[in-house]
Amino acid sequence: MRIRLSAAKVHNDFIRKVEEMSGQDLLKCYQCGECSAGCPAAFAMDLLPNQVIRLLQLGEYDTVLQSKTIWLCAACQQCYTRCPKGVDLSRIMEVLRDLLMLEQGDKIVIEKLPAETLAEFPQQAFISGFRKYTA
Amino acid sequence: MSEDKAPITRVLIIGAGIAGIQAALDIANSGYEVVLVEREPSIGGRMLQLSETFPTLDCAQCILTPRTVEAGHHERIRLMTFSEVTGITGDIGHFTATVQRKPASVNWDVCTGCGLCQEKCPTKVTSPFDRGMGKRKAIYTLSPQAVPNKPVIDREACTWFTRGKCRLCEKVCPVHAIDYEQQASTTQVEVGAVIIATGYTLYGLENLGEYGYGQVPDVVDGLAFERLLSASGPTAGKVRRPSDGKEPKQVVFIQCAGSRAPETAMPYCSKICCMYTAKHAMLYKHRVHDGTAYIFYIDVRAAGKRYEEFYHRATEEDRVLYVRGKVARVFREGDQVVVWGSDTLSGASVEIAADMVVLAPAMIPHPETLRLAEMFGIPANEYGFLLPAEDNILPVETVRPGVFVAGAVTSPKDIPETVAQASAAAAKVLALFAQWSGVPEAMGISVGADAS
Amino acid sequence: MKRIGVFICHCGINIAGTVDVKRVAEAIRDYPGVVLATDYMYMCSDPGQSLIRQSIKDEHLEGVVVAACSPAMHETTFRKASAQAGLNPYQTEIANIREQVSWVHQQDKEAATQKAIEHIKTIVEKVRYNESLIPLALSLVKKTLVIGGGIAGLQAAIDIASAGYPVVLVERSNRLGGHVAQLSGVYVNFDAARDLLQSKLRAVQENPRIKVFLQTEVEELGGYVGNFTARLKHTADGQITYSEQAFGAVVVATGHSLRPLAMFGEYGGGRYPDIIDALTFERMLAPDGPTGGQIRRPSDGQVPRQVVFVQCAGSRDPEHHMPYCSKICCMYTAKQAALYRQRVPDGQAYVFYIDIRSQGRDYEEFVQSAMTQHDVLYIRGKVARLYEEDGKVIAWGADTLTGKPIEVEADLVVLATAIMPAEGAVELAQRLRIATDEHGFFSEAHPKLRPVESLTAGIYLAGTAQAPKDIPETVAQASAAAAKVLSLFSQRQLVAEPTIAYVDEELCSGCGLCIPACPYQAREMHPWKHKAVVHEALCQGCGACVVACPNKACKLRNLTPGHVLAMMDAYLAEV
Amino acid sequence: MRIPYYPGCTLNTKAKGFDRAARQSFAALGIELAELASWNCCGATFPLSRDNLLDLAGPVRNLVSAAAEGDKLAVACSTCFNVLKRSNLVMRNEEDKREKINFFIEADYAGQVEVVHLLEVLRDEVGWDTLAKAVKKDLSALAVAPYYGCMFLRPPREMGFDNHENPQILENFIRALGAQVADYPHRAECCGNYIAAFDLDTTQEMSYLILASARKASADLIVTSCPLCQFNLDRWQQDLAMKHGGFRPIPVLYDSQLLAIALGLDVTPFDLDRHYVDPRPVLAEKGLI
Repeated sequence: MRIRLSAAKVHNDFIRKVEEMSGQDLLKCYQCGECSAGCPAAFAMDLLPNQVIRLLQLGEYDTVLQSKTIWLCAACQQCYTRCPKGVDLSRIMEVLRDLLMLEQGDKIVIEKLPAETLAEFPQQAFISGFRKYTA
Repeated sequence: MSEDKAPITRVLIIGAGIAGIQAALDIANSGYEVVLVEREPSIGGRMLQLSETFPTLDCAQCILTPRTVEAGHHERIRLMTFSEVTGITGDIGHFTATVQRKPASVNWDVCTGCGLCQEKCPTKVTSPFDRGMGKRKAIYTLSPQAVPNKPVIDREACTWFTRGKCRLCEKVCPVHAIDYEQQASTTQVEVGAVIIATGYTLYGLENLGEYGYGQVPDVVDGLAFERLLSASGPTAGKVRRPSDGKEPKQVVFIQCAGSRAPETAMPYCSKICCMYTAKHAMLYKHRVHDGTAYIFYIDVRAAGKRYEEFYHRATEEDRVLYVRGKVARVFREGDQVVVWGSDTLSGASVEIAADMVVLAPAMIPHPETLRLAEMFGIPANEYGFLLPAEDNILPVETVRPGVFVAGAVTSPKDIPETVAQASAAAAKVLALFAQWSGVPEAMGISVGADAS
Repeated sequence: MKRIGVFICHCGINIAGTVDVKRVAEAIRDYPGVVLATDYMYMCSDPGQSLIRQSIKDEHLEGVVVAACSPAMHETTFRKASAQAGLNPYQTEIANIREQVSWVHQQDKEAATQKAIEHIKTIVEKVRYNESLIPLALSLVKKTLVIGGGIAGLQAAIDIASAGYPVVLVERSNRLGGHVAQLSGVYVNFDAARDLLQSKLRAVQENPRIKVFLQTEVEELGGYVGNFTARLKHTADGQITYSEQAFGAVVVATGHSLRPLAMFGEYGGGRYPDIIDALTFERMLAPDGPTGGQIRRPSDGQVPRQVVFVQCAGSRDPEHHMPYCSKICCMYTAKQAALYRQRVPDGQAYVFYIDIRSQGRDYEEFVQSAMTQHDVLYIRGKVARLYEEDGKVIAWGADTLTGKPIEVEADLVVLATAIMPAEGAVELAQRLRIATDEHGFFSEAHPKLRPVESLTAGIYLAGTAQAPKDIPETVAQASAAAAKVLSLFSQRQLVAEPTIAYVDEELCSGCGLCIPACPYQAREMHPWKHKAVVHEALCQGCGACVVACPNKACKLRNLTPGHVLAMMDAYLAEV
Repeated sequence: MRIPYYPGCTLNTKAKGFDRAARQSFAALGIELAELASWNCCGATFPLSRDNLLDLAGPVRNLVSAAAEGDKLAVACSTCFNVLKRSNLVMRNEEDKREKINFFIEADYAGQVEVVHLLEVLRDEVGWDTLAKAVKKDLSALAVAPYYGCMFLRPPREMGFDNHENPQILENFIRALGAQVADYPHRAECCGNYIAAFDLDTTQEMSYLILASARKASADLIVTSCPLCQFNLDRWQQDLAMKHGGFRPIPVLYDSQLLAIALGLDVTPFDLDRHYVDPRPVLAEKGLI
């Protein structure tokens, strides 16, 4: 991967929108990595949580939007709870999902879920799942 | 040296940067005489070249000039500028130092420092004080606030010396102070103790071909950038790149240029670069609001009071982008300077087409230091830094009794640490002098009955 | 009319970039009494000061106004320059057109220029009414109180006593040596800390001018530079006794404490025996420690085969702990990991870090050798969680360089906990009337050029009480503090500012309201006159008594109601 | 004593046993959990995007209903608790959002209701000592692993009723019932939450960390107060046993179910038979049913 950094890339509108909608300042993060160290879903992620912020700091949002990581964040708040700079990463993840789905449509389609799942899952799982995986 | 002769309560301080000045003031203000030797025409050292200082952004001149002025006027401090110590004999209590003064070509006893000669001098040369960012005349003072405020003639630049023409300064000098025939002079000074505070200089970046220093005009070093930021610098504090005088909109700062590189340059960390680079990026953003600043680093070393907070301020308030990784190549393309680096956190290589690049070169001891080390019989390490008697608990003492060290001459240091060391060296000298002159007893001080 | 000169400083572009200094000079030139108004690039510089001196002589000035930066910065400088030219220094005043004008009105140059003019006029009025004053002479007790018996306090005491002055060294605990006494070997040469300390302890013991009081604290400090009175509280032998002594100077070297393990919930909060702090590990490494230098984990006394070192435990964390860097942890962690590897050759050491801060001679090389020669594995990422399972401590970290989560099953975990001010530091600061920062570290007078002075004259700082620092830096600072004391003691007597309060006996009714109003205990009733009197050495010229006095009998020298009214008139007058 | 009570969707459908056990146990302790006259879904997640005020309207409507019935609102499900409590704080502390939401749902609510979890009611209104005295069955042979999950404790600045790294409320509850606490490290790690709807493998592995660790600590069963946690932990144990050799399934109960058992209530209405890992054998073995 080669990133061409420029003022336009670093200060791009998408990043600004993410900061605004999440209420988080990306440059507050100094990349200590504690979020990644404590994330219970990190093992399944292609980008670690700290790398999500890192790539956004570099204006490299495409890589982030293509990653599996943003869909694997369960908003469990473990990272935010421990972050030495108080960055609420789950808010950033949520905004990334929302923005992506606004463009590309829903991540899951209820009709396509297996009937077995539909029958079994508690209501709560559907509601939260739709909140997170549909626009 | 006769044993029964009373030891001399006068100190020789070599180097009149902030370390030498601080030690001189501490000792002179305690009632003892100081001989302060400086190789440049005026005192103040590196600190005088700085713009603003971290972490408070105090203007360096504002806080330093009171001290240079005080040292310059102090009745117990004898300034010997444009001079070098060329010999030392004797031992603690009875040193005799030979001080050689370079010919200034100006009779300082007569000169009033009016500045007319500098104004009229027709020859302009690149100013080393301004790190090549500006010009000075062939007859010059380091700055308008120089202490002492007396000019010298650069004989390599002056057309009278090079081509036998001009003598304009001589014509305009109202007090006839110009003396083209002036010779180097030698003085012997007798002192009881010595403090070596010859400071540092910067690693020759030309050796790091990959960074283009010396090849690409818009690649400068940190000290040059200080001059650009300085209100009294060549651009009066405006950030302008050397090639075309334009305001750079994208500036890349590269740390560890020659530091932490045992194979290619210096193995050690230069200690101050992380903080001054954060400051540079911050001040750049204060002056160029729509500019973008990138800092390539390996580790951010912000260990000091309010340093970590300062670093965070650079990123949060001034939106400086830190990129963790070393730069491999800097080259010119059109009117831009292209930087190839990497971001080891995202695992990506990084390319920036910048307008200007600022390198943070390794600090190295002043070349003169090795000569002094030999002369005084003080060990130096392989890079030329003097070694104190012991690392942890004798940081300003040396193996040579009566000879002390302070500041960057032993290793890279920032200003507060340098100042503390200077005062520490002063304390050692003061204790010696007090023992030799029996001061407290003479003043009728008794230990007194302590309550218990 | 008093002949007044006005000198306007550009301060480079600090002032001149916003304020039109040429116009200011022109406007002031016509003001009554002003015989000279001029400007210069840096008035504080040598030529700037020469300009003032020369003008005083040439123009026979009787008063000087320097329009420049804050008086805190350069009042002394310019008063001294005036004195050199034969003018009474108290006829020189500063009009602050930098902090109060140019820096705060950068957006409006016109308004800033106007404000600068008005500002200078008020100060011209003040100078017009200024009296020539003579500084006060105060006596000086040449004895020093050193608070704290760690390496900083010891070094300061040795340096001061070596110059022949008596020192009283008080230490709260029952031993000298502080934290250094607890250490094993020091970086970067592994020298035994005890040996290094021993040389200092011997120097203290052998010097008859140093009197040591263990289990002693400073209960109260009264007085002022040169003439402090300390009330010491001695708690030896279970008995509390007090003593009072006079001192001319005080060195505060109270050191530091460590952030307690209980503060780290994510690291077990102190519940797990095999998660210890680095100082505990030092004791384990020290030959005189509880294990005789053997590395044994606390839970079962086994030799730990895997040790995890966690840096920045509570440092660089403004959200939950301390925002600052504790400065020494990177180096001692490298040292501890190296020592562990030396003593347990088949053991594995891991260091989790954010940035390696190895700044000092041979420090970088030392850390590199920990990695290469001692095979310590450095992992860039902060540890998020530590917990115990199956007799192991599991560390959850991440390697931010490969982008992989990391889990280590450790036998022992060592936390580099944040350095905090010593317990009771803030209370001590209040008793000494010195400032602390928001964390409780003592504040230096200036971060660059006055690193060992407090803002209170005669009280100096050394070591980690001021901020985290390592041994060489602490020792240098302690010696520097000693230098300040020696400089102070080199004077025969002290001089103090005469710009303090006085009581107009004609007007004083003896009501006594000014006595409780004074925050410096500088006011008392005359034994029989029934008038208030000022203790000149204690008065700081704050003006609280002026406000309290119903009869306008309390006044400040060179800031009388006459001065203030004239200044107000000038300010409010239509230009 | 009567406390306004919010059951939430899942307790009305899939987790009826959780709801019934709570109501009957509290009744036995002299507290009537009075279901809100009108309530709707809490939304199941607290909206994290700043713009998303719409998702706050639902939970706030419940709070408005609660305000009409009392000054407290008791919640059984820890996810509902999280959403309602945080929404309430928004209404209490963020004027700008408060005005917009009030306008939107035509209400005038300022966050005055106090949202409490049923465990807090036990702790603060009943008291652990009183609870211990009301226990009828001997649970001393039962080792129970408390499971907090995420929603109960985080973010601590908002949820803040217990130490988020070392919580004790479930432990104290278990001890008050006379059972042993199985101490295991992963009681506050996330079970996978809604990821189950997107990536089942990941959810299963996240749950496995918790389950295996509780097993290792010799727990007989796990208690939780979140229906989604209960489902995630309970549902995939057969699959996990196949994936991870040697793993023995462990029952996952709701806290109210354990409470009802301890209080000696007839367990028939509590749907113990509807769990994927049947808790009845171990309960029977310990003489509890």
